[in-house]
Amino acid sequence: LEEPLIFEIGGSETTGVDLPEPSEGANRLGGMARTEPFGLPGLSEPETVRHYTRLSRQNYAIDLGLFPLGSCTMKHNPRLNEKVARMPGFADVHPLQPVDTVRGALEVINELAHWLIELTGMHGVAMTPKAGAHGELCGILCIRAALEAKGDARKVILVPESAHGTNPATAAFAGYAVEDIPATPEGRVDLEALKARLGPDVAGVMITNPNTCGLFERDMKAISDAVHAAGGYVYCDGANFNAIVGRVRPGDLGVDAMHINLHKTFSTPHGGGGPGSGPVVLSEALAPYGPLPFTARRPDGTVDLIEEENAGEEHPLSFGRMSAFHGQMGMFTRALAYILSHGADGLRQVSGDAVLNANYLLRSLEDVLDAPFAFSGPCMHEALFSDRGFADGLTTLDLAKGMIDEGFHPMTMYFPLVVHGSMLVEPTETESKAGLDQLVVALRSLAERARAGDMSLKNAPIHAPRRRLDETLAARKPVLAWSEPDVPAGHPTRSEQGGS
Amino acid sequence: LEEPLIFEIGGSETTGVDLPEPSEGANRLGGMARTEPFGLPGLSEPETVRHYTRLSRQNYAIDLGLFPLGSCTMKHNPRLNEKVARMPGFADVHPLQPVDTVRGALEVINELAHWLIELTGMHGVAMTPKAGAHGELCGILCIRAALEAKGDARKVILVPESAHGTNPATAAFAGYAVEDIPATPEGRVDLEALKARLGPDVAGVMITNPNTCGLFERDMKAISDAVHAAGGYVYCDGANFNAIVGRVRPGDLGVDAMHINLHKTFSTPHGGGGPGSGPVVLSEALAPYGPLPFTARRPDGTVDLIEEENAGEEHPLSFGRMSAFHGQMGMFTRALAYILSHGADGLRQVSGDAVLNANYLLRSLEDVLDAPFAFSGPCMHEALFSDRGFADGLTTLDLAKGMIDEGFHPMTMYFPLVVHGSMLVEPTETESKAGLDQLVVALRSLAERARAGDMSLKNAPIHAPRRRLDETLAARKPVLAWSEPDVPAGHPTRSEQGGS
Amino acid sequence: MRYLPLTDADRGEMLSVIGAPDVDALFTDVPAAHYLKEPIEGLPLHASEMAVEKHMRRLSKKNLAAADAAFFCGAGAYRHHVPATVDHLIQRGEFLTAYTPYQPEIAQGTLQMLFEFQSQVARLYGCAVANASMYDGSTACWEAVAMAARVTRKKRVVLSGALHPHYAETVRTMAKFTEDEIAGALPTMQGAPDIDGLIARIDEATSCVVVQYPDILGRVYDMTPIAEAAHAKGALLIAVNTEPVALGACRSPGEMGADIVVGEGQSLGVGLQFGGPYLGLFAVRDPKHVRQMPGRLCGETVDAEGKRGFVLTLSTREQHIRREKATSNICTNSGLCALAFTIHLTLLGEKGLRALAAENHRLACVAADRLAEVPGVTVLNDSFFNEFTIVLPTDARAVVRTLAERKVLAGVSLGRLYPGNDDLSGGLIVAVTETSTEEDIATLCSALKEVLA
Amino acid sequence: MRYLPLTDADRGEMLSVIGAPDVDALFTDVPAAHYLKEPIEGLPLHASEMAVEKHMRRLSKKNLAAADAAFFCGAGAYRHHVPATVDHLIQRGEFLTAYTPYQPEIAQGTLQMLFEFQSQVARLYGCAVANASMYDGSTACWEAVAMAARVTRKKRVVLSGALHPHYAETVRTMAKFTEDEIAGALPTMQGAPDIDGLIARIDEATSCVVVQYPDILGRVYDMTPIAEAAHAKGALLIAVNTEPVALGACRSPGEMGADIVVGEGQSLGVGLQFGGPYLGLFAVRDPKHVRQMPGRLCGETVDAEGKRGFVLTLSTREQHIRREKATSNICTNSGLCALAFTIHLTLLGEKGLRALAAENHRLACVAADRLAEVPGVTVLNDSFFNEFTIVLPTDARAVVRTLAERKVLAGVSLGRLYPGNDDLSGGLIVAVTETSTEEDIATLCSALKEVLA
Repeated sequence: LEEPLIFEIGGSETTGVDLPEPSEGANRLGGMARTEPFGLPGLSEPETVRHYTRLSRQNYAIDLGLFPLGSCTMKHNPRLNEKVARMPGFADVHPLQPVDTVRGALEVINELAHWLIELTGMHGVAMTPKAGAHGELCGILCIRAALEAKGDARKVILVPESAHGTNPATAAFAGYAVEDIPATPEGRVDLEALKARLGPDVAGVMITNPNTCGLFERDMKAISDAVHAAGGYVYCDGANFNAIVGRVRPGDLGVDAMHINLHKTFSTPHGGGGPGSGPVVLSEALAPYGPLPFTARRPDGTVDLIEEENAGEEHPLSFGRMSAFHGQMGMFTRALAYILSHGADGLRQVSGDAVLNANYLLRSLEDVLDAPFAFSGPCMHEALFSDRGFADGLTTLDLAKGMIDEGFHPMTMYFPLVVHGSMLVEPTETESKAGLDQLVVALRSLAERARAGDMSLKNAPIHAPRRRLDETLAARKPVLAWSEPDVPAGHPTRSEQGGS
Repeated sequence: LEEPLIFEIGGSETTGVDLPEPSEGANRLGGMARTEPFGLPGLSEPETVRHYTRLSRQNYAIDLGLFPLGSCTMKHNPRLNEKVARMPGFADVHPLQPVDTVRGALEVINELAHWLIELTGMHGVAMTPKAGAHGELCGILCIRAALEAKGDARKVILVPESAHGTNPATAAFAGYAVEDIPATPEGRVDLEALKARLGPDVAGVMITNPNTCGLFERDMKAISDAVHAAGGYVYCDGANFNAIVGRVRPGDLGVDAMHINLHKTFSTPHGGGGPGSGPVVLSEALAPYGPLPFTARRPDGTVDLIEEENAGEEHPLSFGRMSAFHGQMGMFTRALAYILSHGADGLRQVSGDAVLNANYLLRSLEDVLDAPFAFSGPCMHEALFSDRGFADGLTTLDLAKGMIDEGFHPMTMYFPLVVHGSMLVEPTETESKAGLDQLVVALRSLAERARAGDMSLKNAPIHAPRRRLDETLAARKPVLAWSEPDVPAGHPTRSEQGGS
Repeated sequence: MRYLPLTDADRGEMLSVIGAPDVDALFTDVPAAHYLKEPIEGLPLHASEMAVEKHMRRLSKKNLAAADAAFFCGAGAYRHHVPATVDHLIQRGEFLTAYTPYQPEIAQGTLQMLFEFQSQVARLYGCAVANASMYDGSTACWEAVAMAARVTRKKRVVLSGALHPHYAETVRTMAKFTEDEIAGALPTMQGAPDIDGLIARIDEATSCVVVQYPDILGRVYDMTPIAEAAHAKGALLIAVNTEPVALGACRSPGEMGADIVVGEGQSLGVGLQFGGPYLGLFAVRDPKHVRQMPGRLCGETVDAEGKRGFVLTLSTREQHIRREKATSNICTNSGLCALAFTIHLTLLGEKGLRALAAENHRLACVAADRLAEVPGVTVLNDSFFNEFTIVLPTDARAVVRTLAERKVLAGVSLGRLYPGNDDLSGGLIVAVTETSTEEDIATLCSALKEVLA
Repeated sequence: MRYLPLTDADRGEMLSVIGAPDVDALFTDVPAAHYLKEPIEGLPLHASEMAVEKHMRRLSKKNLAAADAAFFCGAGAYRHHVPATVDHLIQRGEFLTAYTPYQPEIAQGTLQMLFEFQSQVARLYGCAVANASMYDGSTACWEAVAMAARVTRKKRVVLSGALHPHYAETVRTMAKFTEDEIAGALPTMQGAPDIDGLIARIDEATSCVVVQYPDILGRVYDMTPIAEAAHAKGALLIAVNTEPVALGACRSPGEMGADIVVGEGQSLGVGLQFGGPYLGLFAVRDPKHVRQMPGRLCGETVDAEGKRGFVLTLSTREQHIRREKATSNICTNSGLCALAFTIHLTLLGEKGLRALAAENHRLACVAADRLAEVPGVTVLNDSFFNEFTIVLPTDARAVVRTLAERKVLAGVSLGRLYPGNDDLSGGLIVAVTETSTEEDIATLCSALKEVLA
């Protein structure tokens, strides 16, 4: 059964709530009372439950199966964390209540901030950024503020070829000229090329470590030292921190700023595309410039909020506020519950199992799928493959769509850009060996079909709610909102009937 | 993907909880410490979530679509009620806490009891029965106790042909001889035949009203009067109370005892087969014999628990306790929330819409499906059809399985027994007209195929997680528990490996 | 009404298809004298979700939730930590709002879960086959007694004095129908149960002996001699267990020769819920008794394409097929509670259940030792798992009430369970689970000390 | 660890496939000097679910939840009753644990929901097209400012003094990058906003005028003259709305000529959550501006069999395709919050939203009248929807703190929002929604009376 749109089944007189009928009476709307109808459809409660339940079943999700999505880290989302986030003291408090009535909420923020600092070996943390990309802006703003404080108006940010797309977008958005850093043949930043480019115009570098080829940047400390020596700052994209959590502290490698995607490393749910949360840990050099508001623990143990009202004394160099209120509280509670659940031993096991799972896949598949950097040793939490060896006419896309028919979500395709037809596979630590073995069987079979030129892969997926969708049509003639169709006479739509 | 059994994927060393390792130390188990392994498999939390999520998707459910299941009443289960049942003051209290610490819980029971009495026009209510069939036993026990109190040992219960199977089972289980009452050609109890059978050996009658042909027993009051005049009692099966709630009070019709399936009339979730709850409303004649415990509101407004400790003064004639503790509290909170949500106007609308929906189906289908009692006027909340007119070799079962392929749950088949190849269709009041229209289209098409002799119906369902299952095999060679399969050498199972 | 999708326009259209002027006209079979013209008196009109939620929350807050107290109540219902995963999964609409799986093609989720559940219960109890659940432990106990009569064709039932009194009452009530003869007793207030006394009550007319393990006072003991004595007289041994977590530490009843093992499954997954809904477990040691079992059974089979699948089976025992010849009138199980139980037990696994049991026992030992130090308190039990009985020098009922005012829920007094028996009135059953902290234990002891002083 | 499925046996097998002696050997690329040998110091070892839950509950209980107070806080975040259905549905694993719908064949659930969401937001705002959501209202406001610069190729931004100060601050911070010139102001403490003063600040260099509706003090007013003045100078009008429920009673910004309408969607479905995650709404009145919009867009298309389906589209605007040429660096939306919003709005429908708005306004009028009777209190607003500003004869910050001790959360003081402005320090923004009862209003008034006496 196809599920219609709410506009096709709802009516303007139907509602799934019981509220008093609006009465005549006081109207102080300044003459702005709405007179025109909106055209918003309503559904009764049973219809609503059914509509969204049915829709949900057209989604693939972590709760249904493995998501080998490199760089995006889809792992188990504990239900404890959902329960915790809904405790009334967190879910039902207003951001501008007097601080004496929200000390516990502030403690959550402060406690999470504390462990983020400890896990990364940094000096401070900005908790308000609302997603990884927002965190990148925060980090760049700190760098800029620090340079400005020295009267130093550098205009270039260096970014490796293999960077996440957000990195150059952020740097460009922030008004910097973006220049590439080349990679070595084994997929790492070319230290010598970097050193050669450094100079008084370079504000900083943005590096992902482990990088997007799934490799640890061995020279990270040397890179940092060189950048610092040249008067710049090091921004680290922390999207892959889950590979090293509990084993490597970025602060020890000379990083000045790094955002942490709470949903990647600390398992807040992805939610079909957000909400995210991207706290940014900061070095001693950058911490004074971090945004408002934030929390501070007092000697007596209470936690205070530092905002505009008291920032003058407490945090005078802040570059300002990046958004309303105090950050993604609902994600903080989940991430804190995750950290406390794992503890010091568990977090170390997280990165160990994530890396173990990725290497197991790498070694189980390298004979049938080209693995461009497999020669250079173990990978980190993700294994990189390419389409080299596929028969003519078959591509990474075809193999990926074939995975859907095998019951898996496709891996990340065509990223990183440095490898042709790349396939980035990240199993995460929350997959069992049995699950990985099933994935290996499926991928081996698909790889063999692709090498043998089995053109039926072009039709994949066939076992999915939809076949391949026409994305060109969608972009050429965008239909971005529902509108009433032309209706043959005598067949009024439900919503035109004013109810149903 | 087929979902394996937990025994096939779990291991004895795998667990989805974190608990301290058992330490040596105090052991006061009286020498009874377990030494042998159980063979219980464990799964990590992510594996557990995935196993049950995947399993769930092999079920049909009210949240997915219409359930036209006559006599079983599958309707919308409000999520508010789930939330209410989980409030800590209801979900996290022990049944034997001192009553001063559970006054609110006792109030819930008392308040629900009050509205059940008001809605049925009865004198009292036994809240402890745990399901409809348990409620039937309760009612029969009350009748028996009342007769015994008069020194009257009657041994016969009269039950109409069209009764729910539980009715004769209950009466027989309770040690009564069960005798049928015939039906009139229009599907109702034959009043004259009943009167002719009444006598000093008849303890009572068990009647379903509205009856299982979907008809209201017009002569109900006359039946009651006749039974009472003969010294017996009237038990009414309240499974169909949802058809008349807010419009007819069984007490006004002379009923002495009636169970109410809270999941049918008051929408507690069916849960794949329970838990149920079957309070029994009682007439003034039977109320003194009802079971322990129950609640009583004191003049000061507080609610007390009447149990063994104080029953001697408060309720000396009780026939005793039918189960541990105080009944299905978790269902009481849901049912009370449902009653208060609908209110007096909403409950009346419930029965009105339920009956309207059933009649709409009856009249939309009677030209293609034989409707044996359609001539006799409106039906109540369910419409009865039969397989008359189907081509040779096609049966009610085939049509019902065909419904699965159309995206619906089958209707009730071969019940009531009084009609050959009967199909009992109950849409309930929580279905929309658009949903009913879809059902009509599907049923008309199926009926036409069945009349035309389309033998492909024999293969239905084909769009379901399973094709028709071999029930004979299951009964002939029962496999009722998992056991380790014989494993070829060299392939130990996961659980034999002592881990996974 | 938010739950009713029909609009007035719909109703009008539908009535015209039916050919009726209004909805009241559909109720013409109801005699006018008995057809209400007005809504039920006294009941308010429909209310918003917010209003109903507020009302229910107000009632909820009038109770002392266990989480807000030092909590030691047991005696047939136990407070354990239920992982959040359990409640999440049982609330999936496909489980919560599914029907009894009579249409197996579209109910494999419920059926496979039940097959797994049956397998788990059988292993936990040391039995061959378990059913798909009963209403609760007390009604399962009665069903076992009735089954024993069917198997042995005898009618005399010997109840242990240390069987939960609610269970004994339930058996007594239901036996009024079947005219079974019930021989009961009170518990002996001693460190160990009176096994010799129980054995002495078994005779040739006995259909079954019903014992509880651990018993109502918390005592753990060897059932083997009782099983042997019962079997020697042609009777069955029915073992009742109200705390499945105990079986993570103690030998199973099946191992010791119990023929039917029944119990309350509430400890795993279900929660306290003021007494219900709970989960009756029912298993038999000997597969040849399967056809005399009450309740639903789920079995393995294949579909038309040969794929493994599951169905409800052996339903010829059941009421909807057999009508008055059914083995029982039970027609419902406790499906969603069974789901919660099986998910919780799957999360635990053998390793987790053993660890959970060990932690319960450890804390119970701590509590027993601390309580023994309170002046005036005697610990009765020689053996126990996670609950035991203490004897106070005064009426325990009053002590429990006084302690409750201090948010200490100290346990279940024998005076409440056995009213009118002065010999028992000092007894207090104290249950200690993993949810009880050592701090809670200290709170209990100091409060008790003050009250007894 | 309960979240980690590998057993030690698994690990051993896998290492042998890899050919590594242990897991540490997989980290050989990490220089030894920076590879930690021991777990992170200070962080405790892994903890049971029960222990973590207890810890978090303890922290939760240190806060005064709105449900336990007489609650009147607004100023950008509003407490409304969210139907239980909403939270149930967003917790379905298929929504909660789904990925961004880049693989549309297996993400139609999320995509169709987003298409419906976009359509609802566009209609609510009186616009042609809405995107699939932004982080929150304040960042959406900044994105609108940046978009206006792209459209008009001008850089001067005129902010209304009655724009939420956090939003103004966010614009100011982000403008540091783009070097836009920001002209801001403080709110005028009058019954109506100073529209003439705002219009006077618009010049030929102005890219956009940013106004809030209803404004930070709760005032509702006609934006048409501002739109006309902006358009006359070649500038766009950006309207910010922080309370979507207001649009159930008040004319939409699109109707009045706003070119870009942005706002906070938290009121519907999302809840207070101490400030986040919230839901940024973003819509444009003129479809030709679509290609300059930031954020994700979901569009309708067909699949290979011609069936209707939905995809993310126009992604050439986005960073993962355009890298440094993207319209914005935004890469996430607030998907699950958008789902909550669209479910709540579907439950309401047009009828329910109008009724909800009417009930809010009714109660707010009651509150304003009652508060005006409190000695010393002046109600500032000529017009309002569900929040308004009162002026106290003393520093409102202190009053708010004092009232909080009595479990009255009286509102948001202007002193907190605009520290250091003595002229504003008596101001208190009071929000009244359907969750406020008349009893709560009475509690507020009498408490305020006492404190001011």
